[in-house]
Amino acid sequence: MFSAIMDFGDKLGTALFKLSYNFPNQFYLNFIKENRWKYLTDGLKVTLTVTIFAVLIGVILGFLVAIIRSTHDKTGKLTLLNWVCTVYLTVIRGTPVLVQLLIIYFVIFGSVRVDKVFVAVVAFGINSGAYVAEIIRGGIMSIDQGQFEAGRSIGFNYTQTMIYIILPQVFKNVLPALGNEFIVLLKETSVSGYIALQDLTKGGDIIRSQTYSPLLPLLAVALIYLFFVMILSKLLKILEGRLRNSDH
Amino acid sequence: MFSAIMDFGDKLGTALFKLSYNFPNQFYLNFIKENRWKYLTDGLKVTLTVTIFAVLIGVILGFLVAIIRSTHDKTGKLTLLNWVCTVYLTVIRGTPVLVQLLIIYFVIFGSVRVDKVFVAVVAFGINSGAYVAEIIRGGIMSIDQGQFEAGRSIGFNYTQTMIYIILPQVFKNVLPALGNEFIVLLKETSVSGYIALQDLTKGGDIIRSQTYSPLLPLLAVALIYLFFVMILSKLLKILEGRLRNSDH
Amino acid sequence: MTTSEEIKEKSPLISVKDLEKHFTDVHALNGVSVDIYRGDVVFVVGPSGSGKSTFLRCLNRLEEPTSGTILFEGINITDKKCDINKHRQKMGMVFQQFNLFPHMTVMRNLTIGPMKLQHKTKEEAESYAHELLKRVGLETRADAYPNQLSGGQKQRIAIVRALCMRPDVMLFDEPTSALDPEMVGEVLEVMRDLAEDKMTMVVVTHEMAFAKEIATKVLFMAEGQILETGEGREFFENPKTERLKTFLEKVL
Amino acid sequence: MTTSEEIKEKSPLISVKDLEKHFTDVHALNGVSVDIYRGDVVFVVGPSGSGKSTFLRCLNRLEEPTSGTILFEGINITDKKCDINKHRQKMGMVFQQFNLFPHMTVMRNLTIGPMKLQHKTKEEAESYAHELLKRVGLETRADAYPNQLSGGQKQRIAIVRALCMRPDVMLFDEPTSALDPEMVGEVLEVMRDLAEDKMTMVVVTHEMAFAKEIATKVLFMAEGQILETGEGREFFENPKTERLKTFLEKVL
Amino acid sequence: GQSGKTLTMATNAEFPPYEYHDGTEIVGIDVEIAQAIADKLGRELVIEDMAFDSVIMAVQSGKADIAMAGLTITEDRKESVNFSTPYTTASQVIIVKEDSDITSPDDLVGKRVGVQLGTTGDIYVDDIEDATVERYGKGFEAVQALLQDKVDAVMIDNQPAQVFVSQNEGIKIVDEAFTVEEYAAAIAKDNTELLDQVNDAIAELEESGELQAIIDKYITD
Ligand SMILES: Nc1ncnc2c1ncn2[C@@H]1O[C@H](COP(=O)(O)OP(=O)(O)OP(=O)(O)O)[C@@H](O)[C@H]1O
Ligand SMILES: Nc1ncnc2c1ncn2[C@@H]1O[C@H](COP(=O)(O)OP(=O)(O)OP(=O)(O)O)[C@@H](O)[C@H]1O
Ligand SMILES: [Mg+2]
Ligand SMILES: [Mg+2]
Repeated sequence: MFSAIMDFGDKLGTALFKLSYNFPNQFYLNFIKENRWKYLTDGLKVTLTVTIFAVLIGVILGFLVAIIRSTHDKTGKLTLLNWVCTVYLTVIRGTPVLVQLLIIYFVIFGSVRVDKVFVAVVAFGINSGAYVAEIIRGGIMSIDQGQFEAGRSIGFNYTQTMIYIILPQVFKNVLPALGNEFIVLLKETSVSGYIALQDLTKGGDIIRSQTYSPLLPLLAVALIYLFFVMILSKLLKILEGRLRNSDH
Repeated sequence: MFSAIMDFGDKLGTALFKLSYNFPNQFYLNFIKENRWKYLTDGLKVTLTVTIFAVLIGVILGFLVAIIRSTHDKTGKLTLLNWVCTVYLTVIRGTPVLVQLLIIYFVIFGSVRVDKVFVAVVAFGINSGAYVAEIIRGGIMSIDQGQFEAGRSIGFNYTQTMIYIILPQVFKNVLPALGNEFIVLLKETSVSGYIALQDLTKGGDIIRSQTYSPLLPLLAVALIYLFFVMILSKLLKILEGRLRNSDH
Repeated sequence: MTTSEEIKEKSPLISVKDLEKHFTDVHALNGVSVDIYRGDVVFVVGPSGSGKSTFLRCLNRLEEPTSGTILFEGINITDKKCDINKHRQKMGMVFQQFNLFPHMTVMRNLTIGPMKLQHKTKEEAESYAHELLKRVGLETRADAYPNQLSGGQKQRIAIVRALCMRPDVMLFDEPTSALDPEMVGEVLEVMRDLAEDKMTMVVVTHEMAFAKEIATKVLFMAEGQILETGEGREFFENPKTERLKTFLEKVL
Repeated sequence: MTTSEEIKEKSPLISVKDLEKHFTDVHALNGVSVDIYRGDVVFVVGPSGSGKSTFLRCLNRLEEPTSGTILFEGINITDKKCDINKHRQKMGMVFQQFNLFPHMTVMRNLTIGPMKLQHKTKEEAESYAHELLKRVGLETRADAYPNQLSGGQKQRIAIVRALCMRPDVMLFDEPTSALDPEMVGEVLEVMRDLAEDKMTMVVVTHEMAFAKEIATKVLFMAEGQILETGEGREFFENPKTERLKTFLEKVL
Repeated sequence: GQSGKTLTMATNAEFPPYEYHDGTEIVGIDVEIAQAIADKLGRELVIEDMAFDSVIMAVQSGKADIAMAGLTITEDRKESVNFSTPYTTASQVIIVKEDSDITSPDDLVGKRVGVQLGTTGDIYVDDIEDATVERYGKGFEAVQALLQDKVDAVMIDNQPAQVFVSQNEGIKIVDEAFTVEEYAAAIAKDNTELLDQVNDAIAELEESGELQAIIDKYITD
């Protein structure tokens, strides 16, 4: 194992040398020939579609769960619903998303022919919902208790206080975290190749399986993810700055 | 797609009925026959090994990176190292761990024959390091600036203040987050089947490939993950409680 | 014979009997009884942790009393069946930390209650809010957001927010202790105004000089009980219990 | 002829000249010059935001001055080449928020500086710490952690922590404004003691009565400048500038 | 290490009867042939199990000495590695549900076809007009998808298809074979020494009848 590491710089050097030498050929083989680049663009479309819809489901589900749980915490009501939510959170946050994806594909939608994009959206949406719920619950708890008391002291009931006073502030506070959830999901969907969905990562796999050269397809896939993550992070920073500077 | 959903409850019902009816047979087939349960226990060993060592690497790497970055932020020194760290964080946090795993296996260790457990430990360790670094950096930033000033006002220099005053407090504060990182990694390593490492998820896959029944192997895998995540969460809660109640 | 108006005048606005409040491991209120009449300016003083805030917060059930009764305008509001939200509209509350709604303009802070709860039109609510803003000298800040205001301005807005609901009593919990010393005066000024207008007020404070000046009644609390009651100036100049004497020596 | 001792007596301990501090968009100090002599008890007063804290924090370069010089014991400590860590040991600092180290016992808070920086043995450091703890009446709390102390106790420990380094001057930044009113007295008591012991002190505070009582010199700051300087009682009773008069009216 | 004491074989052990997990061991036709070759070379056989689409890369990059994974000789693959003399023939066949209306390769037009990523089946189906290809990482998952009606047909090598059909009710192999092809071992381009040794060994095994015996042991028509 350790001699392997010693060896490794050496071999990496050789590999990089070979690459620079071969680069035009390799580039042609992996991307141009037989329009192989299409695997990447098609895959990217799938990846983005799955991510966008999964985030949507995740946010809706997350808000519902968070509101149920906070209401239970504050008022002691909704015991049954709260219990269901707790089980949901425990199971989803306690198992790998890959295993969830496989179960949803092979077991839940076992003998139904259903669009795989739909399966992935459902799986990642349900998964994301559990994490979003905790983000939003954190957001609700981080609102100063004084805000709640001020609302109640005017005469608003629990629901009115939530709707007029608490949730608008929560939403503003968690917006960056929700943006971040989008980034997390974008990366997480890379495992959807497991259910033979041709997402971006799988697109690279297909090219690899045809050209038998791992470097360029993997690098291209990595760069595309990196590009989108960096763009999104940038947008998120701008958003956060705006939110911080706004007076309300 | 929608008729599929309508259909779905129906089919699920049938499936569950079949299962309950068949359960002893299915159980025998998937776990007892030919000692198939061994795939799960062997896989679990691999999963735990990879997770433990990856977390170790992640924590060490994360501490280094966080200290370099905070030092740069506070003193303006270490510009080059800080730049390296920034690139590391951007790339690792900007690409899926699956893609990183594949690149490390096929490209970085491309022509070296090396133990796959080692490859997985390196890949997940490097990945985890980037996230741990941000946890610890957050921990350093969350220490009241007054602590830093108190240290400096006594006459400690930057390094002494870090060592005697800041880091001990950071470590205590981030311990729960590090525990959580362990849980995250435990789940994340489920993709290591991609490099044909026989981890827990792959163990379930092998059983499935022999019995063609997806339900029980997947369920068993999910339950094992869930079990460990719940145990770890429980321990973490106890730890957090202790830390909160301790006076220092 | 007394007319019903006279009875109303003479019966207390708030009547607290045997109020108890237990927190998990603290006995915060240990049998508090007191009557507050219309036009009273009641100051509650006492050492830290003596239960002053808890007492005040029980009055509008922001804190749920463990036992005891509170009659407000003749109605037992500790009864679980009464709709406390209705009564809270008549009991304005001002907090130490202001608790303005940061995501709304000043005007929205002032009008959301009257509009959503008392079904005032926007015009009605805004014109009354404007009137009150003028009284506290902040008529130009209607479109500002809370973060754009100084502490003293925030607290004056918080007082106006409570007044916009046209309450019958105003509860203050250390309204000036989160303020920079230079801003305390402007808030006390507004409170003095209110007292002169015969608004019923219950004020928890450490500002002894102010209490001495405008209180009609002072309650001294210690360890969850009211140890001594007095009439304004008299209370400070002739403390009867040893406990109150020591306390006054420390804080004056 | 004057002996070197006498020169030392007469030359200022701290001599500040033309101190300027710019933050990104605030001109916090706008040419401050002042001499502080051994045994001086200097109080710095002024409205919020006038630069009092900035001035104090520049004295030990917790805040880096933009320009100007500070001579401390004759050495120019604004010189980038001087080892500021050495000089800071001689300048004890006490913060509004105490800033005790929460992960250490009181005793460890007091001894870590002397042991790590002045290479005292554990015994030496602890025995001196014990002596000082006794002086502030906290000798029984040596093994407590900061969270187990009240605010007033914390601040007294913070003062002792600074004293343990045997400083030549003590800097205080509003040492009592984070305290409950009942605890202010015990901290002022300790500071009064120090002043009687002829410790050189620079104190930023809003406690005017206290300043009046023990200050040998008072600086009135506004908008980053020292507008008026006076000798203790005199300063408060005969303010010369209009500015100071208005200020004193507001806060007294 | 080409000259080591070991002979490392890259394979994808989810392809019965050529290679598959049996208990804690990996067994199958390829495994036994490789064992026989290793015995002849005096080296110890080490099996590296990996995704099918990785086995050629493993040989190319030196991670393995030899790849035996039901590997069909194709022109594309020949550009990346050398192949030994073929040791058996196989054909791509189509597996369908028993009630399926697909009776020949021509009927696959416009259908949904499951394959294993990177197999020759994958390559052929890609050429069928309008057919939707679903590329699974493992052959058995494609079959599982067929059982669950997620795909209309699976194209896969003949022998594994036989195994899959024998293990599952309700599916059958369409009579008409799609193609005929040859399996061989893949060896790195620059390792001609090993290539010669392996070719010699295969020739000896064929001559002695050992090769046929191994195949017969797993495939009984
Ligand atoms: N939510 C709570 N849970 C538990 N204990 C509480 C709670 N609120 C108050 N207490 C305790 O009840 C007692 C009375 O508290 P309260 O806040 O009423 O005192 P106070 O007189 O207002 O003090 P201060 O002058 O410091 O505001 C204290 O011992 C306090 O710690
Ligand atoms: N780190 C900083 N960055 C930017 N501006 C600062 C910083 N510290 C202080 N200032 C600004 O410098 C000015 C002087 O601040 P300083 O804290 O010295 O005032 P002060 O007199 O101590 O006020 P207070 O009585 O409120 O403590 C203020 O306008 C303040 O906003
Ligand atoms: Mg209180
Ligand atoms: Mg200050």
